[in-house]
Amino acid sequence: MTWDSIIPRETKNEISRSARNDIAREDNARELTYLEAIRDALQYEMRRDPRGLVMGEDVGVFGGAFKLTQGLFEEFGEERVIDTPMSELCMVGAATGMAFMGLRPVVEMQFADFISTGFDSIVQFAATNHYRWGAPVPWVIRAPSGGGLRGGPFHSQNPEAWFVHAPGLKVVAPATPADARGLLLSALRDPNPVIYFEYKALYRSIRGNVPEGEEGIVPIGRAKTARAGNDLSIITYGAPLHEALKAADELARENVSVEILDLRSLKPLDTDAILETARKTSKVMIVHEANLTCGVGAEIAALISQHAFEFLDAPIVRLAAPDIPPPYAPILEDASRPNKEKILQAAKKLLAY
Amino acid sequence: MTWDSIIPRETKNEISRSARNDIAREDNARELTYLEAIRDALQYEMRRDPRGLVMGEDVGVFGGAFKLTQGLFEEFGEERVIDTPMSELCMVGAATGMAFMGLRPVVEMQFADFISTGFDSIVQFAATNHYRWGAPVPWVIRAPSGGGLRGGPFHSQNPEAWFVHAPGLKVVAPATPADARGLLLSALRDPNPVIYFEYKALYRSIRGNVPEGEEGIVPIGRAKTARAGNDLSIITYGAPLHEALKAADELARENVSVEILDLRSLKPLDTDAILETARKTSKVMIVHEANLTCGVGAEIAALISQHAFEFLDAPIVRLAAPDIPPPYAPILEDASRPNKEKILQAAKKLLAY
Amino acid sequence: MEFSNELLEQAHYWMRLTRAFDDRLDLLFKQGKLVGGLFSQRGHEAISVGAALALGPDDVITPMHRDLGAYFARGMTPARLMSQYMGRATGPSGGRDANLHGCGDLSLGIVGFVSHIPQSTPVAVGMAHAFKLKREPRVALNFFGDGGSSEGLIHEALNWASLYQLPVVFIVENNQYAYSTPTKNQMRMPDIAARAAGYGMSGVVIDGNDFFAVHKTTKEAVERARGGDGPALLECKTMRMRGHAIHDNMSYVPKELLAEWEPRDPLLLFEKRLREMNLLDDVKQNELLTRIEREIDAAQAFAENAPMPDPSKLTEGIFAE
Amino acid sequence: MEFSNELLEQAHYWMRLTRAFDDRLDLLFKQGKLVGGLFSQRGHEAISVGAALALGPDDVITPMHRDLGAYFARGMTPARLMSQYMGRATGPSGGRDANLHGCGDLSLGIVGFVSHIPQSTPVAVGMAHAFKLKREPRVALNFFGDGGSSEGLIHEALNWASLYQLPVVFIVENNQYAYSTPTKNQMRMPDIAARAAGYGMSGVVIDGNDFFAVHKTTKEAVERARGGDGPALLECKTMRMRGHAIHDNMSYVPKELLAEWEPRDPLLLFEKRLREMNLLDDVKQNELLTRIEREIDAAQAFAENAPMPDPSKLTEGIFAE
Ligand SMILES: Cc1ncc(C[n+]2csc(CCOP(=O)(O)OP(=O)(O)O)c2C)c(N)n1
Ligand SMILES: Cc1ncc(C[n+]2csc(CCOP(=O)(O)OP(=O)(O)O)c2C)c(N)n1
Ligand SMILES: [Mg+2]
Ligand SMILES: [Mg+2]
Repeated sequence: MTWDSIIPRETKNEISRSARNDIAREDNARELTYLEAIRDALQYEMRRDPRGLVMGEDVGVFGGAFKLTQGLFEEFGEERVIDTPMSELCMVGAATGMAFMGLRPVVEMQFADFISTGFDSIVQFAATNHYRWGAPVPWVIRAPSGGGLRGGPFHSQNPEAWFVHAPGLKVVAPATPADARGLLLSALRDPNPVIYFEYKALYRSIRGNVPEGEEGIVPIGRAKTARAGNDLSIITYGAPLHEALKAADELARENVSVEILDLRSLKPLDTDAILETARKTSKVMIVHEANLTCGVGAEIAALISQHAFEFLDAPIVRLAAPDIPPPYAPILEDASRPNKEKILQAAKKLLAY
Repeated sequence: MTWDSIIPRETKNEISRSARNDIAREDNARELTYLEAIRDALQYEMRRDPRGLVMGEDVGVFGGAFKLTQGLFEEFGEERVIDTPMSELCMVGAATGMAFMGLRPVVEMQFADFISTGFDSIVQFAATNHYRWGAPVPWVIRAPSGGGLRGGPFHSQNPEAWFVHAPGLKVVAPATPADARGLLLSALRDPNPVIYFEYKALYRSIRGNVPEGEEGIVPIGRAKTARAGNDLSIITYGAPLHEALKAADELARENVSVEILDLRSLKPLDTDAILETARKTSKVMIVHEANLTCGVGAEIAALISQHAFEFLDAPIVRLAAPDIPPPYAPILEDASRPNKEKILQAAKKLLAY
Repeated sequence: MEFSNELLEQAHYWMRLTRAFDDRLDLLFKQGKLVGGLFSQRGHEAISVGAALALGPDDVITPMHRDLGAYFARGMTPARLMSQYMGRATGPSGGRDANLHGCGDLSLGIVGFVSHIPQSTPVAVGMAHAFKLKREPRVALNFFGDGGSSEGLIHEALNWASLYQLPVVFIVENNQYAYSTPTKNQMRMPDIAARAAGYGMSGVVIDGNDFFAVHKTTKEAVERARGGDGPALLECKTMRMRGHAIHDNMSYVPKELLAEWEPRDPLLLFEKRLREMNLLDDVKQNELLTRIEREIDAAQAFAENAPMPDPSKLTEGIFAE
Repeated sequence: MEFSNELLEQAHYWMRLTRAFDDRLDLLFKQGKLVGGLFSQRGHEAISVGAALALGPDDVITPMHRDLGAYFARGMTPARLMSQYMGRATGPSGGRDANLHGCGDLSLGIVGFVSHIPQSTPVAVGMAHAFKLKREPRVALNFFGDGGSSEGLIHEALNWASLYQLPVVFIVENNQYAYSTPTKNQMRMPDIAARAAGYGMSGVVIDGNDFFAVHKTTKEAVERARGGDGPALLECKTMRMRGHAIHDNMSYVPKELLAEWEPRDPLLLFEKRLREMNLLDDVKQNELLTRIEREIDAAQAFAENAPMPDPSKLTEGIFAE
């Protein structure tokens, strides 16, 4: 089931209708929260491109389980902001059909966890279509991911690896407001099906300067050096980026210089950037929230161990969730997720190697 | 859609009803084909354990798209060999319910490719159940996998990595008749949901001695050294094992001694055996039929690069399908699959490193 | 059909317990004592209790997230349930799953659900299939919502159940909304039960706030199913009287709709009937409510004092041995 | 409804082309000239051609694996189709997808299907949704089988189409079998069309071997859909006259059943009517068959001489640029 207890009480109230022209902003600065940045990209692109539409469960009148699409229904009407029945599989298939006929649908999965319900149509139909007979499938699925909110096994999942493994999909996972907007704009204009993972834990907990208009579009497939350093590379994406940054701050105080690569795109992966940081620091740690085995971290370790082997001075270390469903009780959930402390601990071990 | 042009004409005819008591054997030796070994395990276990049943599309009267279940319907009747409607998702859910109520269902996906249709119930319900509230889900899904048969994008897939990534499933992938029987018996007796990948290309193309009765049960989670050697390790599973063996034969003639590890189980992985062979030969090549990115090969490379780093003398090399759907035209399919030649080529490069 | 006094007394207890427990949960949530979100049960008491009481001890249920009453009626104790909501080791999921999710216990014939609606439905069908194959006179009772009725799996499960004529009864809890989405935005036709005909199954619309109707109809369907006459689809109409979950102020629900349903509260209706039947008076009512408060106090105390799950066992039990 | 002579002539041509092409494929398969498997079209000609001819040039179809006739009628040439079956670079999928799979061309309004039945159905629904939103007077025509009707997605798609009153028409090709499984082992009720009522959609049972009935009913449904009256479900009863695919000798089909359907061959029925209407005689028939053989010869020659796909481009095109 769903809840959004993570919505702070203040913001739970409806955004005043008069703020319509600028629904992205919950306050008046162009410093936006992560959630506002996503909303801004949707609004901006739907204004620019009449082919754009949003559909999903409760995205319209209600403004979405996280109030992310709030205001869009009022601005664009029920034909472009569609409250659908609970039918994820049909939703994805319908999005494919709409895309064939020239629309640019965005499907919101209420939680990333429910993407498995629409799985078949994503991986078999949409993903393979262009390869098989050349018709592009330009849609975006937005998937609110990740834990830390006491959501339990079905409201905390990080299922990106399934889609990275399935051929024919682009997969992105922004970690900052600017990247959230910039990558969503790219995804909305990409002629391919894109799975856009967004992090519930970041929705209202981080803010940042977000460019306007055509500024700040982030190309899919390009990683970003979130922090430059020399002694150790941390490769990560999504919410754990912020834990890695905190850990790097602490290590800096101990005169350790950590480089952090924020992947941003998971398919295509920015292999060059990955290999470059590995070659530079010679020590690599990979951090993600998803389950360990066959996760994206495995792919990165494999790439490095194949293509930057000579440069490595230490084992490649992965920090990820163990192979269990995300547990509910805070004490269990906290134990299962990578965080600053675990990163610090692993980093020190690796540095001492 | 389906076909089984791979069934050689001679064997397409019904097995004579008088052979009923020993339906596994299509001839009179206890040397069985891979397919016969699977059938033998089903028959043996269903005779031993009245809780066992088989269900799927066309598995009963017709004996299955590959005639693998042929004879079971005649022996066990329509209640234990159930021809179901086309409803993979319900089939998996129903298997879970049956398992709760003390039965031991085996679900046949007509092709492994269609397992994505039953995905949600596998990864969300069955896989997580024991962790969440302690009720075991003892079922087996049989998934006829792999290419080489000109089946095209939807009859050649190797989707094992999805299930290795999802927590709570056991995953096996036998490559020989003896392992096919031995692992299926273990799977049938395991209290957990097991995805059993079997290789269509091996069904009638390989035979081998297969133990009888309680002999030859292969524990889940144990890899097998298919060939001992010192110069290079090839880690593989499923149909490509046979290509690796052929390549090793050729290399032996050039005095190169190749060790081949047949994983057999993909979850749990036999980490000890993987690290042991890596430590022994210091050069590792991983071969699988599935798509490269985030495949099982990535996990193996990651494990080795983390835990056997000091022992490595060369980059870890992966040979797998590129990230495309399995193509149809022979010239394309052949180009996309790992085979003896590609293994040889990669091995020589690795040896020369 | 006869309603024995004993049955009515039981029903009264379970429904009042459900209501009071639900109110307590609301309070505890506001006090920050619960983990995660919370779904109100208000409006669903007659369905969950009325249907569950139609079963025998060996029957099984696959409840949904508004069937707290069914958990009670099947014998799950307030202490265990409270533990579950507080994420304690003593809940059925030992703190691993959230609120009513994964709140199963096969010894009570309860299957814990997953969020992915309506994944419990084919599981109920499979259990019924097992009963048929094993010649056991048992029945599976499945619950799903108007929202869940749009998922394809419902179709597969109804078709399967009808094809094999399995002893399973489907209860649709049509509470007018799936989260914020009114049924008119989910489907064109007013009655989900009307789909049953396409499967050759009997489909019945019931007033879901009338315990008597729910219980009687379910009981009949259960016994027909047990007797080999196959499945049935019973659509219980009710109204979700709170937000989808506790954070939701349901501004999207017209006030008049709520006002219309307020006097049709399943507990009010039930108690009115009990009084008419001379089975209830103020004294009894007060006694009952007091007793229930005490029980819930005890459950709360139990849960609050119960141990947290042990993080050193985090990865244990992912596989059964 | 009127059937113009021109329409009937076209229909005759497409149906005969379908039959002859199918026979040729059979032969080529036995000669080892095709790749992979092969699905016979025999018995489905009136449905695929009759329904496809009910569309205008801007309409779209999502065919299934027994709709070769619809591909032809939408303008896919025998040369391209033969290339597809031979895995050549000149087929619509350039050798990447198998036989009719992935045999799409949006410029002809044809969506290539995937094996996973019935994944094309929601795609048709989505196209119809686009037409409605864009106020385009276009219709989507979707085909699925009795087997496919048991998949949950059909329910989601029918519900969605009816909820939004979309211009989409669903053709069920009920050929009595899904692979080896007779409809009685797939569902309890005889008519899939009966499910339409549950969605508030009109459901009609048609003789799928009668071109006139298929065409007329489809045409009416298409025009109603185009006019904004929403979707319809048309169940065309036929019989699959060959095995599921070419390897299958269909020993599981009772001989009597085939014998019963043999004289009801859609081509025989159609040509009998044409003769009754004085639109066909032996001379015309021979001319047509000869012309078609020549066309198929040419298609075969084209495909046999067509280049194989280029393995150096194996990974190209996985993403659109
Ligand atoms: C989801 C899915 N499961 C299984 C199959 C394998 N399969 C291919 S065709 C077929 C039977 C289809 O029956 P029907 O829909 O009646 O079409 P028909 O072949 O009879 O024309 C099956 C089981 C499939 N293609 N897709
Ligand atoms: C497959 C799936 N999609 C989305 C959700 C998110 N979700 C949880 S409850 C709910 C509404 C359920 O409506 P209904 O079935 O009518 O039950 P109610 O809450 O009204 O009792 C939704 C959309 C889910 N749990 N499962
Ligand atoms: Mg509801
Ligand atoms: Mg059929």
